[in-house]
Amino acid sequence: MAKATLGGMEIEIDEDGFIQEPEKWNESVAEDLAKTEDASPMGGDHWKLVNYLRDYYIKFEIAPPIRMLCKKTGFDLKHIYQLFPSGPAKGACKVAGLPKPTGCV
Amino acid sequence: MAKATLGGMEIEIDEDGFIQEPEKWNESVAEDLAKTEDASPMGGDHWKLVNYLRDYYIKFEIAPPIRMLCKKTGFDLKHIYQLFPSGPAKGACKVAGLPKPTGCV
Amino acid sequence: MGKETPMADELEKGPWPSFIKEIKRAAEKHPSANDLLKVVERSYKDKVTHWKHGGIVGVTGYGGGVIGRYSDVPEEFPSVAAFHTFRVNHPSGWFYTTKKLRQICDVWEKYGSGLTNFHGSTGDIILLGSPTENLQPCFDALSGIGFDLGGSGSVLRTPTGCVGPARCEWSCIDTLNVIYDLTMEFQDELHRPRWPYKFKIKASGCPNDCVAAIARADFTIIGTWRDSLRIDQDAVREYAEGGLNVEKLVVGKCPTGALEWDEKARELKLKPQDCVRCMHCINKMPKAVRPGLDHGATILIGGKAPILKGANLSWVLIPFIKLEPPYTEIKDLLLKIWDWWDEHGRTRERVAELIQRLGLKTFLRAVGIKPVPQMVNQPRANPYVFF
Amino acid sequence: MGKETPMADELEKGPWPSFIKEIKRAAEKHPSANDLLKVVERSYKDKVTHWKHGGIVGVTGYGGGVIGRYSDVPEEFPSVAAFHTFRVNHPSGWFYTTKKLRQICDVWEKYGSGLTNFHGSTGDIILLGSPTENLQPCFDALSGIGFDLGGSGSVLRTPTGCVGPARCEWSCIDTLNVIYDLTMEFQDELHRPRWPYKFKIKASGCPNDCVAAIARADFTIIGTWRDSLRIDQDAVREYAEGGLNVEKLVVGKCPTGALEWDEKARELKLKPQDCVRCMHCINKMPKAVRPGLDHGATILIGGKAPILKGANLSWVLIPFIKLEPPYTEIKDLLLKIWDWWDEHGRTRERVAELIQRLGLKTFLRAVGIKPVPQMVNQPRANPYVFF
Amino acid sequence: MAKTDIGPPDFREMLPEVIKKNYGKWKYHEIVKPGVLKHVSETGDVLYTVRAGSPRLVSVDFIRDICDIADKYCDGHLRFTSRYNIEFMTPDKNKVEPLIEEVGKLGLPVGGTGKCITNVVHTQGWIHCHSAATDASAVVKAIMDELYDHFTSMKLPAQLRISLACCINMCGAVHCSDLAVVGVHTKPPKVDHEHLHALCEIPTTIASCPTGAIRRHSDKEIKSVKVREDLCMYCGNCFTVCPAMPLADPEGDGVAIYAGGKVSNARKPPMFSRLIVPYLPNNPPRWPEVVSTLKKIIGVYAEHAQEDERMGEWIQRVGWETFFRLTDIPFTEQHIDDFTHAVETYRTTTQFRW
Amino acid sequence: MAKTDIGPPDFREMLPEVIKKNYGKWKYHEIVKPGVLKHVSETGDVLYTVRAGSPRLVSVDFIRDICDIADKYCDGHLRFTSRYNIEFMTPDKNKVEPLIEEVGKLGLPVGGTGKCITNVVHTQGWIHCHSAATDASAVVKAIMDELYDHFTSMKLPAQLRISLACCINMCGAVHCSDLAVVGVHTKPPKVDHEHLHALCEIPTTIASCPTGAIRRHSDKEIKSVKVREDLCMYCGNCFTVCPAMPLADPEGDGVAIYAGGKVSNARKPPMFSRLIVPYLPNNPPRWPEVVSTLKKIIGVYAEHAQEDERMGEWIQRVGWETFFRLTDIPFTEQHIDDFTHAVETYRTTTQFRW
Ligand code: SRM
Ligand code: SRM
Ligand code: SRM
Ligand code: SRM
Ligand code: SF4
Ligand code: SF4
Ligand code: SF4
Ligand code: SF4
Ligand code: SF4
Ligand code: SF4
Ligand code: SF4
Ligand code: SF4
Repeated sequence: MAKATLGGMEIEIDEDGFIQEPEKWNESVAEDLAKTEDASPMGGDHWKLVNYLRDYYIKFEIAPPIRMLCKKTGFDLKHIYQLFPSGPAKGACKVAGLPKPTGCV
Repeated sequence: MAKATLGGMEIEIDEDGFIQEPEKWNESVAEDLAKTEDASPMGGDHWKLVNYLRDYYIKFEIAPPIRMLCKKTGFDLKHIYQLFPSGPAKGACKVAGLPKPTGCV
Repeated sequence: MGKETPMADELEKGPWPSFIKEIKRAAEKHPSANDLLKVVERSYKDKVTHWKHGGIVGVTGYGGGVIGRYSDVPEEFPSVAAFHTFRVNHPSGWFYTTKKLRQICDVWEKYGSGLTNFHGSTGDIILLGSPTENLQPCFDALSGIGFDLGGSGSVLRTPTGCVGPARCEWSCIDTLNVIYDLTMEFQDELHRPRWPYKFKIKASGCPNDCVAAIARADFTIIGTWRDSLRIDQDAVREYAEGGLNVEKLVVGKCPTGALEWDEKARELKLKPQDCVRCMHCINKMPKAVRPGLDHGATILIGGKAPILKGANLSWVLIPFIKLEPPYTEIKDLLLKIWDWWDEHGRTRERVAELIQRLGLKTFLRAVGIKPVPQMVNQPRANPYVFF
Repeated sequence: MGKETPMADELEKGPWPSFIKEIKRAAEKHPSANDLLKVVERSYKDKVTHWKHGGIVGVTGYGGGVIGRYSDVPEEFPSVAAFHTFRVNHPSGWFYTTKKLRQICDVWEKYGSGLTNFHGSTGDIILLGSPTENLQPCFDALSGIGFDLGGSGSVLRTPTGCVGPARCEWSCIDTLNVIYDLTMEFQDELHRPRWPYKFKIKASGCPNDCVAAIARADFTIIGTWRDSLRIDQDAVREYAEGGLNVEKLVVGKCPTGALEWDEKARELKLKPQDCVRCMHCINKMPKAVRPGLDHGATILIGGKAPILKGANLSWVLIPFIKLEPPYTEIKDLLLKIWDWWDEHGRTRERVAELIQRLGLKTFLRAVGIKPVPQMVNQPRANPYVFF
Repeated sequence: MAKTDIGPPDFREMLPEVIKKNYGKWKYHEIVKPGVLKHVSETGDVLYTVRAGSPRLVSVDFIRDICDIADKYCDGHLRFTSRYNIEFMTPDKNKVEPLIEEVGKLGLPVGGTGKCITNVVHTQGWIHCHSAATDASAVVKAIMDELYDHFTSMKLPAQLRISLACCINMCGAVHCSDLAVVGVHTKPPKVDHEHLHALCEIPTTIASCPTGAIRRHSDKEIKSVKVREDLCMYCGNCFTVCPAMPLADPEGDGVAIYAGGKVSNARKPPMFSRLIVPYLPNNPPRWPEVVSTLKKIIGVYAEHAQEDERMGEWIQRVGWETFFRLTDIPFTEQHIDDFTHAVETYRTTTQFRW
Repeated sequence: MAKTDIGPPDFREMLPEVIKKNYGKWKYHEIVKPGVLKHVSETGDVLYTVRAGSPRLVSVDFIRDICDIADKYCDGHLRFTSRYNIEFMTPDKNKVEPLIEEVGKLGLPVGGTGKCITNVVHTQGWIHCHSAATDASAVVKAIMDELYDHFTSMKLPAQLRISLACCINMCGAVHCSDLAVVGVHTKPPKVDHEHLHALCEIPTTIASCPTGAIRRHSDKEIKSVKVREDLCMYCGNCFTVCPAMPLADPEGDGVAIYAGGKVSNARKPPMFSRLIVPYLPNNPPRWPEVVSTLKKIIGVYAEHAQEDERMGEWIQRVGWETFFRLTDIPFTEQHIDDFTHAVETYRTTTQFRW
């Protein structure tokens, strides 16, 4: 599998740029991932979203439903797409170091 | 509810003679109950059966299935009826201090 | 007495024979029947039952056959404080000599309330209401006149069959004999609970199913035939001439269109391969159409009431089997079914529920029966197939 | 090239038009199509797919519309290492001007493999195979010629409708317009996943259901009528004279016996209250029988494929509703349904599965619809009733 | 001590001579008139059967009464049917009318044959059962008083079987009757925490609930269970296994009516009865609401069904929507199934009537 | 950046003039001959439609080819049907035959109308999908080569719709087709424990299994799952959500055949297709076992069904036992449902054929 330099580390990524070594994720990895997602530099709202995603994932081992995401961050979907133009699944989850959403493409 | 003197104690019983204060059960209570069930004096096989019933009940909170009872005691149903002429449900469970079998009459 | 039980008294009126009259008749000799009347009146007033839950009583050597019952107001109605019911196994087909019946009456007059159900809805003679101390002597007396108890609890329940060959021209099996034979063979299973729950056997001589076997027996035996129905064309014509609209009421109601009415020849034509033996044409013209001659039975499994997972009608298990004494195949099959059910069933799980839980496939393998399309209305639609 | 792909080549033979020929045509200009041919050949040999799981790619501002796809042997087939698919929303009814079609061809020739599906089985134009870097420019070009993406992921999927009033005499609703209108109204829901799972809308103009809406739409709109069918007796007679066995093939196949053929008067008689609008008599005699004039739609809910709890055909939700622009009632209903589903649904739970889990009653209350017998084939048999 | 396991008497000893002789040889039958069957044998022998209604709950003196008749006319034999009716059999045509007369003197109706309403299969009710949500015998008496003419005549489109169960255990084939009357509770059980541990097996009690409404009591000190009332549909199955969970309630208990079931395979396969009236109050001693509802339904059925069409066959043909329209019975949430196979009852076609 | 959310082009801009004029005014139609429809309007206008088969997977040059024809004969308009066929429309009767000729030159069959086998609804298969247990396009090509004459004629008892899905996700209305071909796996997934935690959400993976076969790995150190293979029926739903659970297998994968589904409400309500052949091997490039099985079934159907009887209607009339007898297809354990509503498929009547 391909490797990328993220946050100064060599990290395995898949074709879509999702990291394959979740344990290596940290904030500067996130900043670097954000660059690939048109979401750089990350502002407070970016971090609010990413942190919520991570916290939720660590607690429940799944990404939160979009409805929950909007409710809990107070962002509407439009704003989320402004922050992450490729959307919460591709953009925000990638930056947050979550597994690539599958379920439903 | 009615009371009976069993093992030297006053114990509440129901119309069918099942004790209503299971915590008071002991071996002499059993011996006395056996008298009401044509199963007195209790021999080794009686005790084997009663003990198995009690142990099972304490562990699983239910009376064991008859098939299990036979398997585990090595007694066939005929022998059980010899030991407790009114059968395992009415006779043996009563002596063992279990709740009155309901389920299926 | 009338004043005490105004509501019950109201039920003496009207053309249909009155059970209250019967209670009163018994009450003349039996205090317990008298108390029963008052209990019932009290229930009409209170709109709840006045019988307590359960009760476990019986006779020596048996685990079932008596339904224990206690009043929840024993002080008020002392003679029904304990009011247990005997289930007495009826003779196949519910045939009696008056002699036998009178013997039962005498026994019950002596030991019980004098009240009975002829019959309970499983098919037993129900002797309604005996005090605990009379149970054993009453049973002894019953045994003395040649009667035995029926089933209650987790046993084989009293098997029943329709009147069959005794008085019905359509019976494809000897319902009375197969029921009697199985009852005798499985006395131990009938009297001594050992299974997860109850098990019922019923046999009807033909698909009219006059004992509702398909709806209320775990093991359902229904007589049928494998060849073609017999048609007497002269007799058909007689019905037609007598005013029966054969086209509309016979042919038109055949579920599979297996019949045709040739108006010219005035003949009823049958496509035998399309007849599903529903009985309709036979029912309509008993003199003209009769079942075929290659008799046997369809065996179905799993009929039951709603508790726990919902009611079932029995499912086809064996489309056709010959049914001749000593019924060895049936007995072997029953033993295999019981063995599997007893081994895997949970408490209070009827055999149908176990089959539902573990799958019909598993069951068929266990009892050694090959799958055939007659077992299902249609094959699976979902693609969740095991290999 | 023939030698390299013997199995694929075999599929050029035979009378039915060959997709392999099409791949080869594209391969002349597109290396990726050439690699695709070899991938397919390889699959014929290996008997497995050579596409990797998933892939999540897209265009700016959208959460769906592109199916990401990567080869599992990219070294061998570098031009299809990334081979993503566009779902492009078709115009209602799949009508096109050649001008528009040619524009699509040009765009796809430029950015993609030159291969397409006209159409995907949901109804989108499928543009089959683009490398990741071409996605955004290709989308921009499509947008430039007036096309937009269809749905993928947990969104509203591209709604579709039958040809309807454009070319069908039976359409009781304007399928094309209602589909277009809903598509435009719910662009955000179509492009940006937000729900537990996918949601599909399909509309057929009459119960013939030429887009299979009842089988594969969560929200099924089927045109119908509330008055009586229109019968032109002269035209019926013409059919009869033309050799159609009206008695057998029209009357005899009416599912409810609503029709009668008066042989003497040579008239087709209808019991309007028994007609269930199955379309059969209309289908058989289009010149003679037509739907009524009080048009509207039946709304059904929950059609879907087997995953997870088994397939469903849609269930009747509203027996009859008038369907006129701006379709406010339908839109309000959709919003209510989505809101409830989104609030209570688990990940990957279609709306039908949620209804199954929480009960139709709960759903009806949530969307404010009163129960009517048309919703069920039959009332419950089990006695497990809540009060 | 008495002999055990002797089984019932051999039926062969119970059969009248003419039956012994013609056993399995019957050729055809006719219904001579309501309540009178004539069976003709291949041997040429003939057997008349007179069928009489019975209240089922009878005194031994009642049995003796009918024995008297059987002694007089039937050589000392009689039988009962699978629906509690009494059958007097004689090969002698001349005995039929006198026999009928004597039966009449006992106050018993002759009938129950053919296209009639025969005896009501029923259960114990307040006479003997602890589970009963309604009475059995009284409701049956009230119904049959009103439908009496249908027992003694044969003027319905087809057989109409009424059954009654006093609780949803549904003793009898109540779940497959043309009309079924079922006692229902409508309040959840009230748990007797104090006595539960001595009376009940907790795992069995939890497992008994079809909807999983029963949990262990959250307080570990209390050896008992809790009921999630929103999940409870009052089936009473927990009470069956656990006396400490009574749910009978004078106001909540009542009666539900189901329709359209059948058992025979004639024409249409057997079918379940389906809910038509979720609840009617217990109104002793004559349950007027129940009786009038049944009468209304029977009236509509008699008017609309085709010849030989059982209740369920008729409803299948015209659709449940038509049934509810014609009978004017309101269709409610309760009618919509929400148990395990509920989806199988949902309508997946645009075919329906307005 | 491009404009988003513009939606598809307005269909009104795509309609030919004659349709714009007669929109909603069509009065009746006839099928002039296979593949040619004639619609007549209340206005008196007439519209001919020529329907041509398409392989669906087509190059842009193919689209240009058909555009050329549409430009020449149809004023620059054409449409596709819900089953991928191409429809050329013209009000001019005289253009019909030349049009058909040109379509023929492209190698496209004209047909797909009335009582025929029209185009096969299908999916991606090995062309593009990761889930595929079989190919789609190749199987369809093999089938239609063999059934070609049924596309161009109208001699079946009724419409016969064939559909194909390359896995049990069943993209398309495959579950309600007269004949459905479905790719199936028959081996449980092999879990890639090493990568699972990075690729998959474990709770989602566990929840994805219809039979509850997936559990958390017992070793807490290993963030992965285990499959109880006896509970796995190879649906692949876990793989859909979790790439680390592949189950494709060259030997195990193959094809199942379902029959008797329909969608229209004509005569009988819509019905599901039902399993008739649980497994046939993948045998590229022409899947001869699949093709010959379909041909056999179609032959038996054509011989036995009544006029206007769809496959499922015919089977319902004669019974599945007859279907299996006539087609000689063995009935196995696999045919018996064992999923959630299985009992609803069991036969609860003595009505059946031998
Ligand atoms: C005596 C009895 C059998 C027994 O062993 O006791 C019996 C006897 C006969 N039945 Fe029955 N049936 C008897 C209960 C049943 C039952 C069971 C029940 O009701 O619980 C059924 C199934 C009912 C159901 O489907 O729900 C039953 C469904 C039939 C049928 C089919 C009716 C139908 O069209 O669905 C026939 C045929 C007929 O009547 O045309 C039938 C026909 C007959 C015949 C004519 C058979 C014969 O040739 O002798 C007998 C006289 C019929 C009559 O009374 O009109 N018998 N019959 C039962 C009398 C019950 C009673 O007292 O009323
Ligand atoms: C006496 C009788 C009703 C009657 O008045 O006729 C009866 C009475 C009782 N039945 Fe029953 N059942 C009677 C025939 C039936 C039938 C009909 C049949 O056997 O053909 C059924 C439906 C068929 C079936 O078995 O599914 C029936 C299904 C039940 C059930 C539900 C079983 C199920 O699996 O759904 C229960 C509940 C239980 O077993 O705990 C039940 C339980 C009971 C109990 C023991 C009450 C209880 O919860 O423990 C009733 C005792 C009443 C009493 O105090 O006397 N009884 N019961 C019937 C037996 C008389 C006889 O032996 O002839
Ligand atoms: C063009 C198309 C609609 C569209 O928007 O694209 C269409 C068009 C017509 N359909 Fe259809 N149907 C079309 C797909 C369908 C489908 C969907 C499917 O197959 O996936 C169905 C449901 C099939 C099913 O039940 O499984 C369908 C079920 C019918 C029926 C009912 C047939 C039946 O008896 O079950 C009719 C009535 C008839 O043919 O007599 C019908 C009749 C018609 C008529 C005659 C309507 C009319 O008056 O114009 C049209 C020409 C029929 C013909 O081809 O013989 N159409 N029709 C579809 C052509 C598909 C194709 O290329 O073959
Ligand atoms: C392209 C298409 C098949 C085709 O060749 O035509 C397709 C392709 C896929 N479908 Fe589909 N589905 C397509 C129409 C359908 C339909 C038919 C319809 O929409 O009318 C269905 C059945 C109806 C339904 O939605 O229930 C369908 C039911 C599924 C399912 C099962 C959903 C369910 O609830 O049972 C899945 C599985 C999933 O969502 O994870 C699925 C998943 C997929 C995925 C995304 C594979 C996956 O597991 O993630 C496939 C991508 C293939 C690829 O690589 O290109 N696809 N899928 C169809 C979409 C084209 C279009 O937009 O026009
Ligand atoms: S089931 Fe058949 S054989 Fe038995 S009595 Fe009824 S009609 Fe006769
Ligand atoms: S028995 Fe039933 S299926 Fe057979 S021919 Fe007579 S009516 Fe038809
Ligand atoms: S669904 Fe009805 S309206 Fe639409 S094309 Fe088909 S037949 Fe015409
Ligand atoms: S549309 Fe169907 S139901 Fe209505 S009359 Fe015609 S055939 Fe009968
Ligand atoms: S139906 Fe219920 S209440 Fe009536 S006898 Fe049976 S168990 Fe008792
Ligand atoms: S009454 Fe029935 S539903 Fe209610 S708690 Fe008891 S068992 Fe459960
Ligand atoms: S049916 Fe399965 S394999 Fe085929 S395209 Fe759909 S998801 Fe992919
Ligand atoms: S393939 Fe299907 S059944 Fe097997 S483990 Fe995966 S989800 Fe479960």
